Amino acid sequence: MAQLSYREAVAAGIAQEMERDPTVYLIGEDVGAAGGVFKATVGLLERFGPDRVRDTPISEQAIIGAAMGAAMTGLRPIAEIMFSDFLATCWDLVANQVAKTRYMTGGQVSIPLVIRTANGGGVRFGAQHSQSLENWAMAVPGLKVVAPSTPADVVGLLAAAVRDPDPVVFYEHKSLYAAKEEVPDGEHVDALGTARVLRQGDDLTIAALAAMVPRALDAADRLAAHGVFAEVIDVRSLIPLDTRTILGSVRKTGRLFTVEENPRVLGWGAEVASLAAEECFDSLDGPIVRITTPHVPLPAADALEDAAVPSVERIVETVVAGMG
Amino acid sequence: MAQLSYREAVAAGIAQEMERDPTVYLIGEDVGAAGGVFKATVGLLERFGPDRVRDTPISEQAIIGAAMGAAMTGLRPIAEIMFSDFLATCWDLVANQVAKTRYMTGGQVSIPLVIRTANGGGVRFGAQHSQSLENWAMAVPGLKVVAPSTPADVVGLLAAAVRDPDPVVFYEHKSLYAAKEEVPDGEHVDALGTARVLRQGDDLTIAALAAMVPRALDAADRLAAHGVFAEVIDVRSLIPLDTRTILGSVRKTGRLFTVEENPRVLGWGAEVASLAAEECFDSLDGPIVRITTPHVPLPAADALEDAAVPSVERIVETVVAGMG
Amino acid sequence: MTDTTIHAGAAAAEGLDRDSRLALYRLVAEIRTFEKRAYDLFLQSLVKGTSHLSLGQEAIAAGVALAMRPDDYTFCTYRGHAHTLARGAPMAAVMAELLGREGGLLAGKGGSMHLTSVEHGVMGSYAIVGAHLPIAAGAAWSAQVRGTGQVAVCFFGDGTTNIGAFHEALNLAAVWKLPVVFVCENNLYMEYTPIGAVTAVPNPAADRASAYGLEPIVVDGNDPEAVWAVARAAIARAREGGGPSLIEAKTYRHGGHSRADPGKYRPDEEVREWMTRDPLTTYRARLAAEGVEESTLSGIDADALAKVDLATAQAKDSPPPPVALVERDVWSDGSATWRN
Amino acid sequence: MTDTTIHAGAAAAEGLDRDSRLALYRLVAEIRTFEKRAYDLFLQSLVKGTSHLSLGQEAIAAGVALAMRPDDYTFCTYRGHAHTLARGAPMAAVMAELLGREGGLLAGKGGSMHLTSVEHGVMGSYAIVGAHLPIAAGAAWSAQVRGTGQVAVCFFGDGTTNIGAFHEALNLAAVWKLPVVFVCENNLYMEYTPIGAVTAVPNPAADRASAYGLEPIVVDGNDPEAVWAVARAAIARAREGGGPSLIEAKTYRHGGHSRADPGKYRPDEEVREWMTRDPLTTYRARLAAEGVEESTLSGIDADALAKVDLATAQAKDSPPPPVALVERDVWSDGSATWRN
Ligand SMILES: Cc1ncc(C[n+]2csc(CCOP(=O)(O)OP(=O)(O)O)c2C)c(N)n1
Ligand SMILES: Cc1ncc(C[n+]2csc(CCOP(=O)(O)OP(=O)(O)O)c2C)c(N)n1
Ligand SMILES: [Mg+2]
Ligand SMILES: [Mg+2]
Repeated sequence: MAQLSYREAVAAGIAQEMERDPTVYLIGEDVGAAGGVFKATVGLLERFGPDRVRDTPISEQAIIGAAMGAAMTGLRPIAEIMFSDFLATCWDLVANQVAKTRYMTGGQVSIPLVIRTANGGGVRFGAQHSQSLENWAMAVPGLKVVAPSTPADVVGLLAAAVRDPDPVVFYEHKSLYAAKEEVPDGEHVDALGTARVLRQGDDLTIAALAAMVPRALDAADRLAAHGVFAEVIDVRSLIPLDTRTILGSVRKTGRLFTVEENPRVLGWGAEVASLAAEECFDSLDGPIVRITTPHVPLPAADALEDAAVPSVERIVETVVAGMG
Repeated sequence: MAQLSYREAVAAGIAQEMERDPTVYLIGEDVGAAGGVFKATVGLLERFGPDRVRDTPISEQAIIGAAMGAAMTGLRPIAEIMFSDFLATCWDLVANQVAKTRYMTGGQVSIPLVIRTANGGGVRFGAQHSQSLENWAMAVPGLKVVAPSTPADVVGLLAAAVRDPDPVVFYEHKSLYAAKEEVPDGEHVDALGTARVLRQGDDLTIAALAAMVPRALDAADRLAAHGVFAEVIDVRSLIPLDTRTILGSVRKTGRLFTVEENPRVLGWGAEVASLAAEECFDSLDGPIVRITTPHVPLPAADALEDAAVPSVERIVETVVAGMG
Repeated sequence: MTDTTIHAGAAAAEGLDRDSRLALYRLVAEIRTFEKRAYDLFLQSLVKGTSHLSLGQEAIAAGVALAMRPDDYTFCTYRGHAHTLARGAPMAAVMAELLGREGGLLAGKGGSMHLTSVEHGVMGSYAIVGAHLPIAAGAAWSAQVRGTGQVAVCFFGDGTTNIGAFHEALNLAAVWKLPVVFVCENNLYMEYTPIGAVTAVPNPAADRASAYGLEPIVVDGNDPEAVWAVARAAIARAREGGGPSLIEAKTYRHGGHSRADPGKYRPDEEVREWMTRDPLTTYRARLAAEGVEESTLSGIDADALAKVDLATAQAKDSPPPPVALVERDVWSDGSATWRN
Repeated sequence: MTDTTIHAGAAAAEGLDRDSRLALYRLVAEIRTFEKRAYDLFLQSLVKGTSHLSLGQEAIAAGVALAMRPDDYTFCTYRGHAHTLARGAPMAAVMAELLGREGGLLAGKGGSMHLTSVEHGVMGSYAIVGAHLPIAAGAAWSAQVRGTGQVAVCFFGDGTTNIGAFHEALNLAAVWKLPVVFVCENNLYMEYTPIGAVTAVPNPAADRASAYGLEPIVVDGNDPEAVWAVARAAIARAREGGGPSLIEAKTYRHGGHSRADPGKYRPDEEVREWMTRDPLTTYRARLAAEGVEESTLSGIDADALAKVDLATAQAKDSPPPPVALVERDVWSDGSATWRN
């Protein structure tokens, strides 16, 4: 087992798949010679050459369009959108073309395509470079949506995404890039659509995603000290959504708290909460509580950004208050 | 009181505001000489001249950008995006610029701007011209979101939107354009952020929006025949959201059903349901049920489109099944 | 039309043989007949959604298609009936798609605006202006790296030249030297607004070519042979690694933009003038003048009508699609399942 | 640089007086000093987020600002310190914003990438490439219909010319004859990728001008007087109803793209060559050669340093913003309330 950082895991996952399958190509701004602005694609140009690792102009619509057209005709491209905020500049391609074309054409075309993008805050980049936008893709039928929280999951879910015959939006979290972990040796492939129970507990369920996962785990530690035992679930995959695991846990604990980095309204937790409110009604022992950033754009200053995003303290306090 | 169709109400609302305030301008594709592709802006060019009613190129980013720049510097523009699906082509301008600039600049600029757009299905236009995308705007902090269901509400809410100092996305429903109703004479101004209870009932609350409102009312009629009395709420405004009215009703009836034209995952109803699951927990007598289009792009053929979108029958059946 | 416009002389010089010329005429006649029928069916409320016809623009679809290899890719807009038929997609299935029937090319899921027949190289019809230009570039990129010699051809209108995706696609195609041919069908109008009113240059495509290091190419889009000639040259260049081309074909639609639009915003004079350049009647007359027997031409006309009649009958016979299709084909496993 | 590049000769011919020349030099010196300080503070981890400096590009901000009227509008990118300062925004508040302090121009809510000072005509710094071009066009549209004679100036980089919003904004500005001046600061690189590797034409802005019916304008962006001269002409034309201009100013950044990027991807030779064209040292030398006393110049240098020192001290003294600001100013009523 090698120690890899989350950013190294991205490159390792891509390399593993490019090695295996010659139809896998990587395109994006500065992904080649520069190794990515987050250094998540270092070494790939050297290893696979400029034909398979291509720098693009600042043309997000062209990047996604090129990847889509190629995916329809025999390649399995990985397209990088540097920051998830920039998905907005190519949203028509992502939400109206990539997502819908298979359905519209009565299933004539498949679009095996991965869109990788750096998501989330914590780096004091302000409102246009810090958004947690998993919910944008989740709301669009035809897109699969993944957001790993650990280096091993990065490798395994990236491999699964590349092998999937459908389009996957793969959210990498900026503030996790430096996180290190043991990653299994040899080929590592995980499964889309699977959540993971990271900690067992009987009192309540905490569902978290990406950078909120380590905070949820820390909060669970502290809660245990209060005698409150939380089951912590890393949701990992929003579409497909592993409702069996998540709602199964809620049925066991009777309480659900989501921890979301996104602003308050219509984050991924709203779907999870709504599903629980419909399907676990008889098991619920108390209100479903979403712990989120307030419904504001993210501010830049460290003091403000830290106050906006759910902290371990806020999770603990909210759970304690909520468990009465 | 004049009888106006929903489309005539759009033109009437715009005219009322352009007459009152010389800083109101209208821009968009074919809004001038052609009177709009849905004939919702007929007569405005003739009445207000080509300076205040301007046809644009097919350049959605330029349309929203121009409106935003103008709104920052003294105008109150109304920008038309012909179909709400095309919001995706200018989503960066809408979601990252219009929505965030006031906050990012520490409140230095105001952006009094209305984005009007034709939303929803029922016209057999297929997946790229039929989406119900209120949830896209609802999820973005900094945008107000309105979706009227009647001609009178079109006039009143459009006037309120134009007068509001903040950006408002105004969703007009394509399949309602022909609907007629009495509209109050004289100046008519409604209030953003207000839902409306259209029918009182004690057994359950049905929250509906836009084209789903008449269906919810029809369903309530039929349910009454079954001895089930639904309170029907036209949500009208998603941001600000009138939780007082909606959750107040849920507290009274103990049951909530949403009727949403959007695909299943993360529609506006997910937010309403989540709020109820948190804030009305003690009042709930049963699961919260969302009645939506399945999580698919909308198909074109009439038989398929009709099967996809919630029908009066489906609402009735779902409520009857849900009320046990 | 500018000085640089290429007329049929050039094509004739390249020696299009009699069979090819008749094939061209046949394509024009079939598309014309199909589109008129589609309009009739729309008026009868059998076409439920919208439809955008290529009446008057048939020569472009015909001329380009004749210059393509069977494995080349076509990318169309909502105004895609002509291009889809020209590549050989089955007419009854195209018609049935317009009517929203199970026998439709897409089983009714796409409708008139989304015709696709991968089997015939028609990789889709896209209804949001501009999006398919980068997608076509992507198919060309794929052909380039797979080394297949395939070329992607992308059709779009004059109005499309003002949207951002046009710019991004053209630049990327030029920088990567992609085998893609962009064909702008300049019919002088967007929906109802004249293109000149909203465009900074007189030739919306050709006057932008230099911004991508490309040659300006303007062709008489109502002359199927002229279109064939420029398309052949551009496709050959693309196939040989010479990179993309941008062709502006001047044309005119005989009717309105879509559905029952009567096109009243167009000056009578302009309409009259363009009707004298009808690609069907002018090409027919030219062929006759150059020695093709009237019986041959009227035979083609009759075949076209018979084919459209048959397609119409078959389409009308097809039932509505089963509602189960609503929840099929979101994913490659055929399902619409987003949770377990 | 091409033949069409405009050098200082033109400016001199237009007669920039001694005071104006010193004002220009003062702007260049202040921006240089400020940016170097910002870099130092970044290395000291006092600038928490990112920052993009205009070191080496100061002449553009200075030259254009001097040509503007106080009520004209500036639209910047994330690389906007220079332009914001050049319009007269208070330096301590700019510095405090970089440090994320309450005394910042935006009270810490925007940071380095979003500097805005409406009071000084700086209508915002936009961090997503391309977006502010249509927004600037909108401000120009507003000025046009309000009849104020104001002009909007929009700065952006070479890489920005390949994104769709560039194309849409230029076309709209040209069609509506808007009083907007687009200034492309061509520093030869996007973040790390050379612009030539991803652009179909050698001059990414100027070679696109004709696509919008505009004249190509290339200027030596390291020569503040040359920049002033072309900006003055373009602004005057815009003010008089002559419509937009697109200026390409050739320049070079002395450091990396952002933060601590050392810019190692750039050939040594290229860096050396451009360092000989440093806008500060060359302009200083020219002024000296043309008779400005060394004491005057070093007085300006000293003033600049003192101003930056003071601004730094004031910025450092400012406390972090109160956390209550998180939920303020989403809406015009000052609140962040989205429900009742
Ligand atoms: C992004 C976008 N904006 C607007 C529309 C609505 N629309 C459909 S066709 C059309 C006109 C297109 O004009 P042109 O490109 O000249 O093609 P033509 O229809 O003339 O063939 C417009 C504005 C659209 N489909 N997509
Ligand atoms: C739409 C979008 N894509 C990518 C980026 C990331 N990015 C920030 S600056 C930059 C390079 C811009 O280059 P250029 O326009 O030449 O400006 P410069 O930084 O050289 O001044 C890139 C790619 C972005 N901010 N927005
Ligand atoms: Mg056209
Ligand atoms: Mg640059």
